[in-house]
Amino acid sequence: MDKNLNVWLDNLLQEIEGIKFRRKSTRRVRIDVAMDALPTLLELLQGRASYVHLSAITCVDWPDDGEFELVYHVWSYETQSLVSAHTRIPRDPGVYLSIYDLYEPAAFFERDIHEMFGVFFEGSPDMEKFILTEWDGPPPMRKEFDSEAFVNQQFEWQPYHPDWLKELEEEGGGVTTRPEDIRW
Amino acid sequence: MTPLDHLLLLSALTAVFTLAAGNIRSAGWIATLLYAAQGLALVKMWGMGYGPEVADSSISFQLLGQTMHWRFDSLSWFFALITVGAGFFSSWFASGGWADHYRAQGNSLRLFHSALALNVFSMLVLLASGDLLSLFIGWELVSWASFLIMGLASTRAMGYAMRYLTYAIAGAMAILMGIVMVHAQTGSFEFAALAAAVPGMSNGTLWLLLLLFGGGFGVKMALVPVHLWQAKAYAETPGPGAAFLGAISSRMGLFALILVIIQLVGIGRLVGMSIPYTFLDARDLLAWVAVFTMIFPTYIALRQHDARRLLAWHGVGQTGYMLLGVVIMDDLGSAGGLMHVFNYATYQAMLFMSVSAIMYRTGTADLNQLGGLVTRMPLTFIAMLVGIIGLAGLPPMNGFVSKWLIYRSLVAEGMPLLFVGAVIGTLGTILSVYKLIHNSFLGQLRLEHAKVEEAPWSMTLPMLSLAAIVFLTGYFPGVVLDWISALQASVGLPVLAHHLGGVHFAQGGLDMIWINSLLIAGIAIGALIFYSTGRSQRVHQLDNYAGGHFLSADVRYQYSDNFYPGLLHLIGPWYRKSFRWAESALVSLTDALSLAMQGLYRQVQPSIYLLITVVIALSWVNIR
Amino acid sequence: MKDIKKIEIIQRPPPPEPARRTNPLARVFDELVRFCQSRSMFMLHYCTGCGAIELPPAMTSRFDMERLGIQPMVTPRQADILLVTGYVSVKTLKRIILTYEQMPSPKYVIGICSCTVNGGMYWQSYATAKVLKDYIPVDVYIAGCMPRPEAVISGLRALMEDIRTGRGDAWKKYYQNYDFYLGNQQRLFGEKWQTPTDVIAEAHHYGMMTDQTLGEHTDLLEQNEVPLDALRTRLKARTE
Amino acid sequence: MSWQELLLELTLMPLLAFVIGLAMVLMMRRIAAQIQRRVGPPLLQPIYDIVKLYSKQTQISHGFIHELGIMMAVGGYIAAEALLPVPGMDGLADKGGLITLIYFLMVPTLGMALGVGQCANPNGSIGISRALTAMLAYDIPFVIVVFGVAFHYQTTNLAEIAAIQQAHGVSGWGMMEMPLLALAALFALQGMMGKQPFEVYIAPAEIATGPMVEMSGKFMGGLFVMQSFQYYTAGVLYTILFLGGGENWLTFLPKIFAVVAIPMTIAMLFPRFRTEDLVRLMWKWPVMAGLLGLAFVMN
Repeated sequence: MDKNLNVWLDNLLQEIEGIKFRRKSTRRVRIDVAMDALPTLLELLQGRASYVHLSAITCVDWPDDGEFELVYHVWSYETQSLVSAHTRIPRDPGVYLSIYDLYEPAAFFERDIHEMFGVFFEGSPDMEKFILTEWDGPPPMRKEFDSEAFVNQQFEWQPYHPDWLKELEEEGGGVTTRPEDIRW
Repeated sequence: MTPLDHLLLLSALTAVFTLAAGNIRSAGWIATLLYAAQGLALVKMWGMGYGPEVADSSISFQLLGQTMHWRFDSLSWFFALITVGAGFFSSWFASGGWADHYRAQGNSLRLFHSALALNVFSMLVLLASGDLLSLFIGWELVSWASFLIMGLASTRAMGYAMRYLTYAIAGAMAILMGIVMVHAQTGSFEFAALAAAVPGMSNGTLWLLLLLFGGGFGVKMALVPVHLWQAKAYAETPGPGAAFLGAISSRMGLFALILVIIQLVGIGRLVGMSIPYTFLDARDLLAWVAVFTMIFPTYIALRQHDARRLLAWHGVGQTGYMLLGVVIMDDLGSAGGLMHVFNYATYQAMLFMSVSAIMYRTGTADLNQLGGLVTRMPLTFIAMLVGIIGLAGLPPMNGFVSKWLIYRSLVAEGMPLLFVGAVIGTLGTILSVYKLIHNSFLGQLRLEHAKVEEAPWSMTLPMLSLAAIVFLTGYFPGVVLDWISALQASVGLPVLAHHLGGVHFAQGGLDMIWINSLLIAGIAIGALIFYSTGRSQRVHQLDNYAGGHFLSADVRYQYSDNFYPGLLHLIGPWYRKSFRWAESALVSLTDALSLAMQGLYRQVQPSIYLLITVVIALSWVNIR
Repeated sequence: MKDIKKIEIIQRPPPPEPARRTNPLARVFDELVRFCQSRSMFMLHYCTGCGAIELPPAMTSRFDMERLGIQPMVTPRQADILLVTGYVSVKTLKRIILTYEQMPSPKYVIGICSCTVNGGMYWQSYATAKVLKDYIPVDVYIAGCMPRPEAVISGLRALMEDIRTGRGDAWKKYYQNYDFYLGNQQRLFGEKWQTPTDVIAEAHHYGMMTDQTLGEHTDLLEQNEVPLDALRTRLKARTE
Repeated sequence: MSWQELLLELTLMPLLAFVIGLAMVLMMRRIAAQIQRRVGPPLLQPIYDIVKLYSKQTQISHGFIHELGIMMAVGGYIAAEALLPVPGMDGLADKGGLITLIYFLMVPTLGMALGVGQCANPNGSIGISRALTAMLAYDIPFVIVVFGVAFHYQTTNLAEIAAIQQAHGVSGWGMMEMPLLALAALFALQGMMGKQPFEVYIAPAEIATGPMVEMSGKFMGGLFVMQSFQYYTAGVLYTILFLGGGENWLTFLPKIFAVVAIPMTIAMLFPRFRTEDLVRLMWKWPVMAGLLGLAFVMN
């Protein structure tokens, strides 16, 4: 029964111009849609095409394009298939529309993305920090944030020089550590 | 002028003095001294406390061939001792800082002190009654005086006082009917006449007599069917007033009950009067009323969240113990019941005083808004701690002795269900009493109470002296048992063989001197073990384990509301307010009847009366 | 691979014996008390990280820690050992320090898993504290990215051995140079960092004050210390 | 009974109670380990625990009432031991009988309740409200049993009760004459010792061991001592009422250990009841059995 539903969905989506549609498998569909068309697409999928479950919103950082890519994964119990709606938003204002009115769980996904990437979702109920309450630095998941450099600057390391290693070095041996592993 | 006259005159004098000069600053102190003088006059008659003496008063009236006279015997001496003691401590509490606070709130101190003095005077008159007529007059005076002191505080208090008045008048009418019936049977109001006529009376009249007198006195004692008025009325009375009323006022009913039913009717007849189709006789009926009076109010007290209301409900509950003890009528049980009168008066007054001390300092008695006051008001805490140990009936205090006597007599007499009912009442008391001290003194100290000072000396001294009395009479119960054995002799109950420490009893007696010293030695050894090792360091109230959460003072984490959820979850549905429903049903019934009566005589057309009289006249003529 | 020699484990040289009381009776008594302390350790039931999954098997029928006298206890007040298992995220470190200060001393910390040693698998993460030693004194480390129950129990036995011989006094370091630890904590949590436990008063009460206890970090703490409650606003010990 | 003998008895009884109590705590932990197929603690583990707790360096106290609570908890039981007659030593059993002993067992509970109250910890207050509800629950069947025994032997003096039972030999035991009361007393014993099905006030995961949440060092040590006294008192009281008390130590010890072993084994097989289920169970079956037993005793 769900096979012709999938066929029906493909025909429906191909008619809509302005979106790039690609079916990756019987249960996976990828749609690339423009930034402002996404809410209407989700509304169409939720209302007409039984995609009632928003399983996640993920964000991909493209620093060289200067864009964030927001991916909305919506799942349908009837057709047992997942639609991933990809969209690109410019990086510098990093502001986008919240879909809290369509899917309530979106509040937490948007809050998480706001904390990790700094994308502000207008209309989302709560934008405070809730995971990184102790962190007041830049959004850490952005690619330009170099975690290792931050760690080396903020924390010291415990010198690890046990006795058995000292004897080895006296005899000219020693444990070779690869250059990229040398930390200090 | 016999010693009794001195006493009555002195108490009348205090009443007059407080009425005249109640508002001057040192009125309270002078009133306290006058109560002390009354106490001295009472002590001058100490013979009654230790022997079968009787002191007659010189005042007596001749009324239509019947004489009214007043006399004191050891029964009335014992109760008078408690009354004057309670009056002394209450007015001492009410004379210092509390008086200025009370006057600052705009109430008149004169009215309060005079009401208290009138209460004491009327109770002494009732206790001194020599025959049924003077008993009734004294009874009415006491009802009127306690109505006066109940209605002082606020309009709500006046509402509860009015409710008490309706109950009191109904009770008084029952007693009056009983007295009239006795007069019809015996032709005189003397106690001896009633005692002589009792064997002649049939069971039916005796049942009527018992119901009338029992019902009338039961209203004042707040026995179960008629117990609804007392808790609210006593809770609303101003601080020391509540202490006085809670301590002694409802024991007047017990005094009269003992006088009329136990002394005059006697146990033989009571056991003989059996209720048809049941195994119960009159004594069992009274015993079961006492046990229900023990259980229901105590478990209502468990749910209260106002400290005064909780203590007042305990007042209703503990009357059950006294009645149960007295009704068993063997030497142990009656001694237990009577000693419970004394014990309860001491720690109930102290508890009410400590609650009013808290109200004096924090302005509220609501248990959900208090907490952690032990660090700020240690002396009041000691008073309440001794009070709750006494109220719960635990060993070092005197409450334990009277409860032990009652339990021991129940076991000796072989009444299992009464025993279990009494223990249910005790356990309910322990639970609600811990809730009282936990929510008010222990737990988290709130920000607004951080600057609370200890209550002034004029309030803490009476409390601590009462605490000393509670502890000493617990250590040497013989002191009180002497008075009670004299009282038992005069009332005709079997006398209890006792010594200073407790009771000789073939199958397992009690020696409080050994028991208390053993407990104190045990706690001393516990302290030795405790203080033998490292010095403990005081830690701040917020340095507490809260699952890794950082506690802060502005968040109220004290657990006080709905204190026994598990228990109340189970017995919650059992509170169906059935007595309150019965009372309101009775009230609406009387309303309907009065409306019907109004319909009868408020006629617009007088001609209707003409028609009725003519019809009656004609029917009367035809019948003849 | 052939040139790797057989390296025998070199036993640690026993550090200097702790000071013993002179008269023999007191020494025997101390010996006995330390033996009892080593034979009865209450482990705090607080899973700070992923390594805690190895503790239930150590407690239940196969490895049974109770035969060593180790019982899991729920509140820090009753516990002696704080097992810091797995990575120590900055948020958890706040709770670890609060719990550590609420534990009655002599208290011991065992760092289980290599994340507490030098950051372990999460050494690059911005959210984890790398070296537990900087924030609270640690007695014993049990390396391994979740050591098996045998390793945990052998670590506990090593701690028992330390306690019995009197070397398990790392907890004194927390009082003796509180300034060092407080400095590290303030560096991580910011200037406003404060716990409800009054460590300085405790150090004073138990006579552990040294010149390193108070320093510029404790002065910083005292300046911007939020009053706990109207009852006692200032940290007590400083004046007398 | 010169006063030297009395003094000796009054010191010896609590010490004996403490030692036997420690043995009972060890037996409990061994039974638990055996049921869970573990090795279980070594022989002197309870002593190690108590010595360690008392030898802690920092003792955290929330005020004098917190300390008084522990003193009353330990002292209350030390005093209660002197009322429990054991073979060869009657102590003060004749000065206060069975009813006095019930009240003596309430003094430690109230003392601990006061102490925990001052810790100002909500877990502790919730634990204490459950402990008092549990006390109310198990005391009603226990009181029915006490009445039955006191009325059956016409005395509340424990020494006499034991003497009467010993006079008739094994058939004279309370258990033989009042089996239903013995059953009801077993339920009450389970509650009095605070063992598993009725241990809702020490729910470690839910309210962090309830009343003991703020007890460290010697406070916790005091509660461990109280626990050992609690087991000893429960065992000896049951033995005196139903198993003929102690003629000599050889028969007395196995009896009290057997009596205490039953609730401990039951405890390890049961999860924890909620408070209202605990109260409902305690007021249903044991009360019925007790009343039925009373009916037999009364006629």
